[in-house]
Amino acid sequence: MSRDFLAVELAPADGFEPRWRSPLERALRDAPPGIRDLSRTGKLHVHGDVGAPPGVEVVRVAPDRALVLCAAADVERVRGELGERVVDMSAALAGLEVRGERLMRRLADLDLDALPAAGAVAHVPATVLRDGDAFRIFFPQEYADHVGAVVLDAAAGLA
Amino acid sequence: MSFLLSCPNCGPRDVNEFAYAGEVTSRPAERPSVRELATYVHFRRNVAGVQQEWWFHRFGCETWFRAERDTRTNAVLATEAAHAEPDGQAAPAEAAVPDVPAV
Amino acid sequence: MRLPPSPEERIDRSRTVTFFFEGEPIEAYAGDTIGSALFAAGRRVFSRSFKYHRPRGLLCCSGHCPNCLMQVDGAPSVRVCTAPVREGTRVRSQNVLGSLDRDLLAVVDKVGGPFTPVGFYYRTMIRPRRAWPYYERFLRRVAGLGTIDKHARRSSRFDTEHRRAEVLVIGGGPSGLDAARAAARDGRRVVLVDEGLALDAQLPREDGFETIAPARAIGIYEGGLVPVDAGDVLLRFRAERVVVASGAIEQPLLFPGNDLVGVLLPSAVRRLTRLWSLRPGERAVVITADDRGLAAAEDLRRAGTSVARVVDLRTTQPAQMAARGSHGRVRSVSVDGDSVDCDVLVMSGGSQPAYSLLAQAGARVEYDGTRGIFVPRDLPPHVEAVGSAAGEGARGAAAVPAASYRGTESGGRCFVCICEDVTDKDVKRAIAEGFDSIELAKRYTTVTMGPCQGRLCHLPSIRLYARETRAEEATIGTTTARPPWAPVRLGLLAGRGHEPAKRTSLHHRHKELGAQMMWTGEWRRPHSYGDVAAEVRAVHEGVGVIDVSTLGKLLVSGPDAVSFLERLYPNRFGDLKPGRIRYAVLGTDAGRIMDDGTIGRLSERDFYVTTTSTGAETVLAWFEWWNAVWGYDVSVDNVTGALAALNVAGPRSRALLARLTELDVSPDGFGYLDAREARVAGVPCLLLRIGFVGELGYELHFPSPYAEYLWDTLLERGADAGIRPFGLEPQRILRLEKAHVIVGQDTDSESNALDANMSWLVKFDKDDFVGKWALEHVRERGPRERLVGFEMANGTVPPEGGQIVVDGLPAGRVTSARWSDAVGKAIGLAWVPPALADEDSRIEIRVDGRLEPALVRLRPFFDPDDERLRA
Amino acid sequence: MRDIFRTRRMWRPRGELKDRYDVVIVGGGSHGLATAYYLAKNHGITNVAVLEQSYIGSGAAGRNTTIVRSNYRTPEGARFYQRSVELYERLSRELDFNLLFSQQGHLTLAHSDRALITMTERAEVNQLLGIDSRVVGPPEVARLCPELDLSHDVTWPILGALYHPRGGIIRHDAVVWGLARGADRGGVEIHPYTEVTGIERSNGRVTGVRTTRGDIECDTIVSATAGWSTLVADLADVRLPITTHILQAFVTEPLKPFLDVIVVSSQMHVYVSQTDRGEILIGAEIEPYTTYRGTSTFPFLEYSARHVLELFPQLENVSVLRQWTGLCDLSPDYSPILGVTEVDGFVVSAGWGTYGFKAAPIVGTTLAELISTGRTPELIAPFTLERFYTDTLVSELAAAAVSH
Repeated sequence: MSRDFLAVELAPADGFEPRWRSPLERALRDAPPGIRDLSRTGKLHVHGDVGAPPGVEVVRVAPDRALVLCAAADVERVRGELGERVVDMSAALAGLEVRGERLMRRLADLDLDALPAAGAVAHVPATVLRDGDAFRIFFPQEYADHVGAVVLDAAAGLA
Repeated sequence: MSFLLSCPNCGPRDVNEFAYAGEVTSRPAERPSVRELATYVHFRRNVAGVQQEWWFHRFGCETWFRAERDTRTNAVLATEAAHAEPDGQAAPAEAAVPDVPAV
Repeated sequence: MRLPPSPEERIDRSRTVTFFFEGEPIEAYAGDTIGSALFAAGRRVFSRSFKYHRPRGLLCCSGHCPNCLMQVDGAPSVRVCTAPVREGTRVRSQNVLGSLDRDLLAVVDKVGGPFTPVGFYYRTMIRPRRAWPYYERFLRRVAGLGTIDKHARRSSRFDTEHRRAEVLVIGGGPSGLDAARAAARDGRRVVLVDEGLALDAQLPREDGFETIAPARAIGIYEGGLVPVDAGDVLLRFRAERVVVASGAIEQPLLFPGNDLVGVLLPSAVRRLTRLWSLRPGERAVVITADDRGLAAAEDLRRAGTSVARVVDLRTTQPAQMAARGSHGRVRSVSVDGDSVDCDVLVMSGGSQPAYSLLAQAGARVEYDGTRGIFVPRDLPPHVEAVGSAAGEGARGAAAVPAASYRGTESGGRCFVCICEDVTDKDVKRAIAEGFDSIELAKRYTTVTMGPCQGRLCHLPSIRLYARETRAEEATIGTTTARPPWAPVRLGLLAGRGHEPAKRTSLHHRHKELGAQMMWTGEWRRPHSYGDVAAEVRAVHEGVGVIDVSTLGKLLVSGPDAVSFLERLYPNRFGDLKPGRIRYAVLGTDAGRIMDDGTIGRLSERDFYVTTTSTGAETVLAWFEWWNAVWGYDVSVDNVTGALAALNVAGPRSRALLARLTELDVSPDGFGYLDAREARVAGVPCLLLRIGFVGELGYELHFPSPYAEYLWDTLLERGADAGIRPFGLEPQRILRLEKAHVIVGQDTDSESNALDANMSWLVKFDKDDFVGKWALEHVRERGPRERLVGFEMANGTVPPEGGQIVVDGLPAGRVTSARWSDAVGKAIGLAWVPPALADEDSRIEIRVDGRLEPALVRLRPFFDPDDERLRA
Repeated sequence: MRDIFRTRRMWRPRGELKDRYDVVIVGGGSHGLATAYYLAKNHGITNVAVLEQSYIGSGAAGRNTTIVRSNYRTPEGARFYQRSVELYERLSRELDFNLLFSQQGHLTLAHSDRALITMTERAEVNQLLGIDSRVVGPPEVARLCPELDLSHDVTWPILGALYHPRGGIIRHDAVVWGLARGADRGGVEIHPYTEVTGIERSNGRVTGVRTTRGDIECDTIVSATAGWSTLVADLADVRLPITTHILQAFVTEPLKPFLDVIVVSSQMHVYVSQTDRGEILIGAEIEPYTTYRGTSTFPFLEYSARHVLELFPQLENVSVLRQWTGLCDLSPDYSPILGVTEVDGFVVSAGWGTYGFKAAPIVGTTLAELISTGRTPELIAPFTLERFYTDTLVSELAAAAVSH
């Protein structure tokens, strides 16, 4: 068996048209500008040494483990290129982007000058990346409603 | 508590990000007597001083490592990523990972 | 009445603010505090004391003492001397029966006072025993200070912010500013926080470092954590270096009448006169051990208060000193028999470094005999003290013996601790009774345990104690300084109060269907959709679907996967063929059951492991832990959230599935305990043919973003087959009919697999597995209790947690019990003594205080031969 | 009443150590002093010294949250603590010292149906043993504690509670002082600021102790040292299955009393009571790591505040005044280790976790009986150290989430 049951990006088949739904869709419905849903990002757990195929970001979590991010459409290709010890975690992790250091500081006790890093965000385990003023946060999707509520609430406190 | 532990992968973090799993203990190499098994399962040194202990970075990299900590001061003298001891000299403790509130 | 405007004053006379005191409007100026405005309005009594209900007036005007605690907009015990006036604020007095000026409970001071020496309650109301609850009720009525609205909800917004600083300076006085500037010059990232209580000096906003005010450090905790109370935001600072510039606290003097209204510390004089242009009184006496008192005398003169006498204790050592009052207000002061009328008495016993933050951080506190103060020593690494907090320039009343002044008249009480109404006599009595260590004396007298947290009573009490025990202050030690440095509101500590909760991808669908939700660990799950019996029936007779996405799901892969799992579990997996599933129980080396689930083999080196709903993280950590030691070549990934899971169960489940997949779902093509990969309604699924609920059924595991789609599709396409979603409660009944165990409910932290009737999965012939030795010992000694099924003789459903009773005593317990329509009986699982663990053994279960008979059953209650399950 | 006005010493000033005592008790807390008191009172054994490294009641006895109850899960535990509650009920009169025992009831909240099962089990066991303990539904909870937030739009709605009417709070310091006075009047010597540094043995039995104030000969040593139990046992080469953890608590500024019943939520790791002084007293679970460093932590304040406000939102503007920490020694099954060890004459009272203070009088009476008669009283037989070697644990663990 092949673990294809973890694949998120589907082509319609057998006359069915499966509809993808983001875990954050409801939680971010009334999100202010600057908060974006990144849940559809491709996310892969890689064990062992990790190369970096083009078009991917590698967050090394431990010496023998990494979170690889890529475009959703590229997951299949990247999975192939990364070798055997790869698990597609695209569906496991929700993702969102927030803007502003102040907002991020209300979500996590992380050193924002030392990102990317894994740590607690809104009291749940997460991986955080930084691009200037923007922060991408990936976390277990079952916490999506909780994290979404915390982020919106924190943003409201700063508004 | 809020002392800091230096995760070998993630660097210094508040202790509440981690799960504590007790002293590093020794699993018997062969079938123990009832008494030896009890000693292994239930008894710890509980020193007031430096001890070797297990930690799991629950809210971070999710890896196990060992720390050398002075239980009188909570000063963490060293941390080291766990390394395999296939003969089982060091063994996980009996307790399941405790429920620690996150920061 | 205000003094003429001065350039120094902090009030803006062009802007008035109106607030309410006891319902009456009070006009204040912008820049006033509630305390200054009330003083301007003529109020002199601000509170009633804790025990004796003595009138108390402004004393420090610095937010230290308990004398101005009031209810402000419902919040109890607000120090109004530092609380800014706001339009419409409602202020009330507290701990008063009647009014501040006429408190009926003041009778305690007159009558009860002499009758209530320290520790009196330990010696009274012991007999008769029945009287104590009444007495206690009275005590509880008069205890406490502020009140709260019992029915109030949370109404304020408090946020938490995580901050970092290379250097955090606490205190914006001259030393703090110097330290901040110096560190900033060195290129450090510096933040300075200031309480903003030093209202007399406007804090400069400077380049080079950030200033936060008003903000108060709550404590210096381990790991450089310095939480800061910034009003409605809690700033959790992580600082590499902490500079404490918290200054010094003015100390009172001990003499009879030292708590009368009108007795002021120098800071109160300075602030009343300079910041708020108020005249403290008409005629003053100043008694001082340092220059602060002299400066206060100057301030008083400038404000038009005549200063009748100044006693400088550094040059004069009176033998007798006492303040006398009427109606609680100071009227005269006598020094060595020479009485002077006054309505203001300024006392200054020097100043004590505010070392609490340093002591909490781990510094030692040492008595400096030459200066008569405690100073911090042996600071922990990364913490330093500057300015008067470090002892610079601070000076106590070293030369002045504590409480050496006896009044000429009787009845004047000398207060060591105004928060708790503890007098010098109380302290002396405690010592005489044998409370001969300072910590014991503190606990007995409660000195330092009140709202000022020892700021005004710690030094005087220790000096008094030293004098009375004829010991050196330095040898007495101190009481422990405990955080927080200043009272901090629960709301601020709590922050926004969000608790993490897990939801499955179908959570909103369940709510839309009217499910009653319940907790399973961090998860919310449907209890049922409103009709438990119908949901059970649907599974027995047609088809039902339950969301089992909460199951923990782990992928275990690698060349050593078999060896790894065989060493963790008592089961064997080497003989498990790809595409097959096995039930497995995880144990500890103590032989205790930890978790359970199914393990499916996907390929030679890939296994799919499920855990209980609450077990995923624990089991993952457990796997990783053992492998940190063993070093097998396997990797473990937690795919719990990646995959939603539905159990489609019931005699019609096969037919429904056949409509949605091209997979061969015939009994031969897809048998019991088989695993298959296939598309269902176009979604790639892992299908497991397992049957926790006891009917033909399929677990579909598939990418969670498609959960709603697949759920909707199943309900739509199964409508004609009568498909019904079912919740946890129907599932519990269904599994109980099959006597299937729920780990964590039917087992507990002491249960082992043998006593729980799972010996069939324990493979003792394996070389090693976790728990093997313990289970071998259990096997050798025999069971101590057994998990069995039972059916009630008369249909009563016993409570879960109910007791099996033998000879009137607890001998076992019911772990699960339900009425089953399908069986037509009340059935359950229970732990019973081995002697009662045989088929047809009669046991007695306590139900509503009666003993109800039941019979032990060792086989499933429903479909005992699994014919329906394996269909 | 006359006694109120007379100043009488509670106990004699500390004297010199004698060369020899029949019994040396290590630890001047509630257990050590209770044992000394009952040795003198019940058995006439008065050549006894209580050695305390600091001041009496400086450890767990003076830092606990003063709750007394007997609604335990195991029959062994429930029976034992029930005797303790009965002794506590009489103790004020016996000691002629008001311990301010306030039996206003104890409510353990259930926020899940799993918790309700555990509570039912406890209630059923308790009732079989004659202990007043029962499961009550939300309406009864509302009647017993109208201040609780019983709404459903909270993180953890209240589904019911275990109600124990005779549970209560007692003034912990008064217990220490009353017992110390009683022991002193019975002839026992109390030696504060006297630290034990060694335990002398010969032929497998104790012969004496070394202290910072000199050496003492004795026949029996009782270790009653809460968080330091294993360190004292190490001196006798006795191993105990114990780890040392901190337990934290805090009080708010005093409020006019409004909360009579004790409210416990194990789900939220918090328990709340109001003292006779009006302070709201809030405690938590032990910290999960071992430590001897008794410093308070801030995250404890944060999560406790969060949880308290879930139960009592009206406390939002009430301020925390003081937090503190004590050491607890935790046994694997959350039951105590009580009685003889493999070294003759070395008797322990240890492994109490967060339950020790509740047991002071019953520990005192049973250990005194053990020392006097040489026989282990039936009530404490299940709690021997030996049980860990024979795998006959007395597991309070299933109820462990409910440790107060």
